[in-house]
Amino acid sequence: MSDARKASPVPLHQQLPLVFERSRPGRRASQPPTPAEFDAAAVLGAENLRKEAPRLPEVSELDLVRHYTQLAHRQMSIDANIYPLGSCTMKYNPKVNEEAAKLFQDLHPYQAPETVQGALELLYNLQHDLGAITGMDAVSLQPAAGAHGELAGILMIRAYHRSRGEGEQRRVVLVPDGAHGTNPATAAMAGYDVVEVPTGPDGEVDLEAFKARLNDRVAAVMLTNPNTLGLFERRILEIKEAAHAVGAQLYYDGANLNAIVGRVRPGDMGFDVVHLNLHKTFTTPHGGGGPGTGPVGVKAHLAKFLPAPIVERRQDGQFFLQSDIPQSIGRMRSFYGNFGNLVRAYTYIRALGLEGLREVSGYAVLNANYLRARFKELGFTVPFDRVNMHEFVAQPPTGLRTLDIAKAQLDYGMHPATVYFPLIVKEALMVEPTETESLEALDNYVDTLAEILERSVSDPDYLAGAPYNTPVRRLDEVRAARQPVLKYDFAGN
Amino acid sequence: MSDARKASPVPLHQQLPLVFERSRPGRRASQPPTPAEFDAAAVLGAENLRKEAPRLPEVSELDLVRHYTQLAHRQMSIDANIYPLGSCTMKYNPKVNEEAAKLFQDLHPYQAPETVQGALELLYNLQHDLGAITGMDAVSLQPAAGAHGELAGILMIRAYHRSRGEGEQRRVVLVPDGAHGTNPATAAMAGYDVVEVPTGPDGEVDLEAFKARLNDRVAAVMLTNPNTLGLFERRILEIKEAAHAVGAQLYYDGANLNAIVGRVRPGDMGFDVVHLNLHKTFTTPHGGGGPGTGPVGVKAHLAKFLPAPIVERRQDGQFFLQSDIPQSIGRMRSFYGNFGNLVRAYTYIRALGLEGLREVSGYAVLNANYLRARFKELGFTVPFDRVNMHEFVAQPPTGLRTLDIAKAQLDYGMHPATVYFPLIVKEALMVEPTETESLEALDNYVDTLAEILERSVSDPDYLAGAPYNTPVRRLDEVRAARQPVLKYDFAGN
Amino acid sequence: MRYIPHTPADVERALAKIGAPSIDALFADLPEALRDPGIDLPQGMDEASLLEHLQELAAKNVASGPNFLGGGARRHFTPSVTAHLAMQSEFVTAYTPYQPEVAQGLLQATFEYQTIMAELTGLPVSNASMYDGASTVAEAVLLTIRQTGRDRVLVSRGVHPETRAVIATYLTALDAELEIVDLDPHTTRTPDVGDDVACFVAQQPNYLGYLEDMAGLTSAAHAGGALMVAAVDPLSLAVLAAPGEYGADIAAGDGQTLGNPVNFGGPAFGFMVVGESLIRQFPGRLVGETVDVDGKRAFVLTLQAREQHIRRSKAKSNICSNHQLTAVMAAINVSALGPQGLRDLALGSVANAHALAAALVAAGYAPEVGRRYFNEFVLPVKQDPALLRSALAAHGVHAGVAAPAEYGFGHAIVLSATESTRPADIAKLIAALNACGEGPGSAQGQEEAVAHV
Amino acid sequence: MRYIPHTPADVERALAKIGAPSIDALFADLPEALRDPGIDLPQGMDEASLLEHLQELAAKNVASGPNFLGGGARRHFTPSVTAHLAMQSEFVTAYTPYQPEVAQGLLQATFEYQTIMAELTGLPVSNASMYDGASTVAEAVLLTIRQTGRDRVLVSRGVHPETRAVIATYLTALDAELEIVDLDPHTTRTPDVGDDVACFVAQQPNYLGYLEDMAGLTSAAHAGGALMVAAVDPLSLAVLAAPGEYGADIAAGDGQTLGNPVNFGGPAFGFMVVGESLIRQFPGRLVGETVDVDGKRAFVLTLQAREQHIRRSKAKSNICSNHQLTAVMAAINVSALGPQGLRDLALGSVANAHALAAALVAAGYAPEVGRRYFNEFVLPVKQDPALLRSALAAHGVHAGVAAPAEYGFGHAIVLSATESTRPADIAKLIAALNACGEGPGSAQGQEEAVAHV
Ligand SMILES: Cc1ncc(COP(=O)(O)O)c(C=O)c1O
Ligand SMILES: Cc1ncc(COP(=O)(O)O)c(C=O)c1O
Repeated sequence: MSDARKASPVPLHQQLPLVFERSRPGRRASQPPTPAEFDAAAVLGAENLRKEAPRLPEVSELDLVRHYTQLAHRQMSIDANIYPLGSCTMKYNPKVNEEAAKLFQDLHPYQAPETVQGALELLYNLQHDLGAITGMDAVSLQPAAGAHGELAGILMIRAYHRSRGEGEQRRVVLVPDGAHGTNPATAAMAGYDVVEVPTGPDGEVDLEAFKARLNDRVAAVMLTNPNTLGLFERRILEIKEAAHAVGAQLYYDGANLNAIVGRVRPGDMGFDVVHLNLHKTFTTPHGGGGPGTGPVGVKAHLAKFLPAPIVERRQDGQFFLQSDIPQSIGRMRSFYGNFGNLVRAYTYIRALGLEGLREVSGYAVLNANYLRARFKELGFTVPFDRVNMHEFVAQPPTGLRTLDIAKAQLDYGMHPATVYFPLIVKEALMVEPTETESLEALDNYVDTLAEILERSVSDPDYLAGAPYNTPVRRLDEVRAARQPVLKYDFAGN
Repeated sequence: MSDARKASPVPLHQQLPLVFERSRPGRRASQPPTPAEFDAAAVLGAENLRKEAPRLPEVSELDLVRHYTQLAHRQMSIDANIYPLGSCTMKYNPKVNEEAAKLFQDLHPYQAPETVQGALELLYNLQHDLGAITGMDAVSLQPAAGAHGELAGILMIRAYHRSRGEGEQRRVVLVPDGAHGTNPATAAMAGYDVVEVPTGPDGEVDLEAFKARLNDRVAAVMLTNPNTLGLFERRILEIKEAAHAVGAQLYYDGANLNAIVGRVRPGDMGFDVVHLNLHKTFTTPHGGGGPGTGPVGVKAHLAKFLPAPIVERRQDGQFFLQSDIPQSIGRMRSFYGNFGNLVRAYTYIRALGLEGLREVSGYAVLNANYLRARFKELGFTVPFDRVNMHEFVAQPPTGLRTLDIAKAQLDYGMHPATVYFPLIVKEALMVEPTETESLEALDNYVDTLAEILERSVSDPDYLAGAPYNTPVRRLDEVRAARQPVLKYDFAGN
Repeated sequence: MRYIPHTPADVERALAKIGAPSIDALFADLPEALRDPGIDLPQGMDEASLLEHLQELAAKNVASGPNFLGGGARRHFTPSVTAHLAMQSEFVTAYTPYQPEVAQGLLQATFEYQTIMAELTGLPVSNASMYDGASTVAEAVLLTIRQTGRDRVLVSRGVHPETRAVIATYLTALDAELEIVDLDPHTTRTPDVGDDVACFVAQQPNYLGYLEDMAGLTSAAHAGGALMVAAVDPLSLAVLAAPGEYGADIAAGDGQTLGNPVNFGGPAFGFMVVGESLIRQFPGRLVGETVDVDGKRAFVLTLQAREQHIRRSKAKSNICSNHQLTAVMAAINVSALGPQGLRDLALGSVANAHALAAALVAAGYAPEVGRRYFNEFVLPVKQDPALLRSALAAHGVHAGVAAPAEYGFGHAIVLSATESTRPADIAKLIAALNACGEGPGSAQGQEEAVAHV
Repeated sequence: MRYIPHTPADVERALAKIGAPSIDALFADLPEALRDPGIDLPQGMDEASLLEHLQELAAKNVASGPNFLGGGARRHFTPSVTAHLAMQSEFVTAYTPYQPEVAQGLLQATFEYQTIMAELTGLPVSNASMYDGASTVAEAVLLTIRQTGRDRVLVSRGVHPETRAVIATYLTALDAELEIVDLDPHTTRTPDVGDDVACFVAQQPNYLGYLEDMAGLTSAAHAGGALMVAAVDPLSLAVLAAPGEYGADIAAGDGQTLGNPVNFGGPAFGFMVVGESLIRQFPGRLVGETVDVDGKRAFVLTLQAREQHIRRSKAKSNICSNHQLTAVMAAINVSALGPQGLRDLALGSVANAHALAAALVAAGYAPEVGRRYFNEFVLPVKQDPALLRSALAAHGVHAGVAAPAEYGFGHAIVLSATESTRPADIAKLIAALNACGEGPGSAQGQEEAVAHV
């Protein structure tokens, strides 16, 4: 490579100005309808008006378009990159879902029910479909994300125990040590003490330890199955028996439903409550962190506690929002849920049908096991090495750090796996390819890893410095936390 | 920079497979309605069926999305990059135009007129607006691009002369030596001999030379004003007098209308025919080469030759397609023109109104003159240095090649100017910033050029090797032409 | 439809590598008795049939027509460029930016979002977004309980009933007491804030549309050592005093009015902006500025020790996914509008609401306009709001958000205007009201006949 | 609206640098007397008003309802992913790829397009696209004249009347003679091709929908030393013999059926694919494969010496802008469908057209189905096709492309089906025909009353 090449800019490496730095007084992109002139101080009261105008960006429409187009070019995404984040189910988000969502986007939530019958019918159908898929008796579509669904679910369990006079007595929620952080956080938010259940040598809940923690002070047991190691909890029916025997409710974190959808149902396994992440199994986009959607399904004995409203159908075929649920835990949010995403998920479910959904789990598990086999060939360790479900957890060859490998992958335009989770495996690399990746894409991913491992041998400094050619390189995260700069400093510029 | 960095891949530099190379037998993205089973050979005749199946790509929807998203990331565009191509008017294409176009996209061209009154009204209004803007009496929206409009225009002039019995006599079209290639090509395609008119020392048509070539064998004079040097032909009225005096028709190539729109009209300058590039002045997107749209406007004496159909309005207010134009030159294409783009252009015109259009030319000319001043400061030569219109032509500082500078700009994420055009200026660099670029964007552009010039001094090899960090570097264009490979070689892979 | 790339040859190759005889064999761990239950789902569809089904559902809705619905969501003008930019695939299909080197796009956009929210609210620290407005206000309440160690919560009745309901839900599990502070009847009575009160929550403009004396209410809260939570419509902040200006400790609310589609209620996003002193108790993601190893400015998720993935049961909230995309959409929209455009939207809404009220008065109606209001106000009506809403819908007009009985106006609705409300819309509403028997002098429901528009 | 970024300060700064007193002063070269004429244009609009105006226009159209319109444009199923990918900003707002280093996106996509068209047509060299099908066939005719030096052109009457009209327009300026070869009445009579004939143009399926003996016609053309131009519907080539298979020299036509919206007639794109021997005379852009200085595969516009910007009056055509984006859209769509999907569309259209014909026969109509047809066929009718089309439209059915008098069927229409035509659509058409007085036994127009669907 010539020196000139080294010194030449890589277009994507240019530091982009902030939209505030592009701002010039008086510039504007869009022009809304011009308001009638009036004296705001007189009408609204001078005391109610703001003193300092907000310093908002003033840019032209072209500036705006360039800004956000260039930002998009500095962002990995499923649509451009393989993205096998474990626990996140980064599968393809079908474009037809987006078309479907647009059909409903101008409906106001407080329209007369006569003018939103189609929207209500869709919600009604989706309540049904999710109930059928999970084997639960009733569903609320209200929660805005998985964690929000968890909170709704645990609050329902709480209401249930209270309704039976056991509210005071049951103060504990059992959570496996490998659980996602939202599980213990939810339990705590719902006022419970969290007790961890250790993982046994086979990567599943340690049944003895579990039973030892189980008593009539336990309100709920939160599980995901397959668990965060990607392993199916084979003793699930025993777990269920034991939990129910002491009167505890069994909570299913549906984040991993992609592994089993269409094949086995949480309801049939004995779970009393389930939340689903529609942004995982059901292809609503992740949007860089959200909005997701976290519907909850419950068995009949909990249905009366569901958050209101629920969509029901009258004798005459009309759909309506049932808000009259006297023992409901109440509202979890305004309106009826993230409707736009509910449309997307419904579109997906109806596109695939039962047969298609069953294929989803089949191919998701096939891909994950294929990748596990290939990772082992590269020298990765798989701590609990057996047929896994939709994901598996690996550790890098001795002496290598997961973080370094992940960073090196970025140079190849590939997104790393989830790193350092679950916490029970050191240097964990949690890989979930999903069913929408082709074998060639997986081979490519593994071949790249092989190249990275080789380079780490031939060039000892290589890994620690990676990535080299991403828009920015490794960040000073300590500085970000020690001297937090959380907004633009207008004065400084 | 570390060695590892040098050796690390830049994600965008990866060679992308062709969609055919991603193909696997049996894979598919979209699934159309399944046809009823039938024996195609029996119904269609075995002799009519193809023997060899076409080898079309077989990819999953995700593969397809990744492929075209990654291709998009390897493509400069107005939305991501400054793009000041002279003669091309690479201005911002408003997004509202796209929304407008979608409202009409499902109309079939052969629907009953009662079911397309809105579409016809839009065309009628646009015919009016373009006539008003150009000062012409009648407009056809049919031509599909500028060159197509030129052909329609010259064919109308031909029909006009024939209708006056001068068809045989008038065999020559005069075209300035600085004209765009489509002008002489069009004249030739319409059966005319092309005679070039030299440019005078002031960068305008050499009036004496022009008059010397003018006689009663001349059918038409094709001009663009401002001309391809970005200079307004100040003697336009004399040119018109002289041309009309010998019975020649004056043709206006509207590619440069952005310079004068709303301020002076070709019709008022004496032009008999004009074509417009709606993909230039009127913001319909260039689409990587098209589709454009090239409406033609004419003075009253030529209206009866316009290509059919034209939209007219009946007494009762109904709009209809008038195909009964006995002396029409005929059809230029199927249907009524590139309707989708006509909607976009109409949306733009109605958004701006007259005042807005007049601003367009004002700011386009302001930007171009600002840039000319700044180019001169850098040591560029401006061969005809005076107040220019929407663009100007420059030459690089002595010893430097235009091509090299252009290639170096690519590393900065900036698109170069039009290079080596017009042909009458050596090492020409034709710069048209348009009105939608901000002064900061222009300053940035010039500052980058300054940096490139500096580097060319400090590192003599720098320019010849540029670009260094684009997805691909300089191409072997000779090989492409000598051993043409114009499609994928299935056997070879 | 299916979105699976595997050919039969691929399946064979993968199974061979795994050493399994079939895909189904990979599911041997599943309890045999439970496998493949009869699941009641329809057959899959091809894309054309699917879209037809969705279009049929969509055709059973009516979104068009004059719209006077507010109540926390409104159909404001948003330029075409907003959705175009927000819905770029790279933003839509990205995950949370845990690998900042390849996520500068969303990280920078979020940092800009945080700055915009800080500017609008006059408070320094915005998180990256939460769910909706109601749950965000509830999270703000929890924050104040953590921060103050107190366990009483005062909430104005002027706060949206659904927001109050969500606060109640979030508080059930805590040993905290929720007390509603009444209106007088348009605006909030100054509460008596004792030293056990964690926070006072008031909404500006309030649910009925009237302007609260936020400075006065804030003083009252602070007098008792409580934190002040301002539940605000962020669009109104283009004009109205910023929470930071009147000393509120937390500003929270729903961002829909900054440029999200109404989406039948979601997704939009919740925002929360706080003073520096509350950062340690702050829920949600935060994006901060830093530099990379080459010294280049860059953005990264920061102060994560507050969050569930680090702190688990000790986290400040269980929130994980937020509403990033819709928040970024709002930031894009605000940038498209600029300060002038945002002001135009807000003032246009105010002007049209006042024009609507004047037209109602002229038509003999008695809207509650004796107090200052922003773009919504109460109209007492004769019939039950839900029935009236349906009756108006039958006349092609969307209006009739209820002012529930708790407000003491009897049957009453809240009317809302935006910058897009036109005189013709107002005329249609009045004609429809008349036709529904709401006209002055007409007995309830009796004149409900044909509209004479 | 305005799309201009300049603030007053910017204007001042720019004018100072230029040394001009005002923007208007920059226009001193314009003839003074002609400046600022009264231009009759309405005032500009804000975006909301603008979209309202466009929506009002759109509301005056009816796109929905069963659709039996063909005649060179059809509404085939296209998956949502097609428009999503084709309309990415980077493709939409790029110029012609004259700087290949930063235009590999469109160059590679175009190379793939060329390959797809070569595969479909069975001919080796596709250009990057032209305008529409009609003008492309006309350009093909010009090519044959240049190539052969001959000046007579034979065109089958089965070629779309508008295509024939465009050929005539393109030929007016040349000293070439255009001769129409008649049908028998469904398909083309074998022409007598003399040694002055440059080419013979036939269309498959022909304008009426019937299948031509393309092999036989090609032999006849070649027997006279003329070139054979096959005007083809590219979608039909998923099933029908490729022009290359029967020896045609040029395949040309309109690509709309490969996956462009109908767009009220445009833009779609024209395609032209030729044998190697015609490359030197080939109009339009060509993308070729090469390598960069590092040896990496790359794509570039090539063989440009044929084009106007290099050869000016000696160019093979004046074409400059082509229809790149819509061509790439088609390539994306074909890649989305794959060979199976494309076949499904074609065969589904055939099946439904035959079902339509059978239903018409069963209802007592007499469609012209004695000859093999693809997805269109002739239905003789009682009334003038244009009037019938309007009458059918009043019954909510789009049908009635005319088979003009030149075809000798009297009043007749061409009916078209696609893969999306449903039995219910067919029933509606027949009911509408009956209601319009077209039913067997009914006198023309007399029964035109209420549809009894
Ligand atoms: C196992 C598990 N549970 C819960 C969650 C939380 O879901 P959400 O982010 O939608 O709140 C996640 C998300 O990452 C998860 O992976
Ligand atoms: C001056 C001039 N004339 C004519 C044309 C041809 O227009 P089109 O490409 O639309 O055919 C161009 C386009 O570049 C041009 O710049």
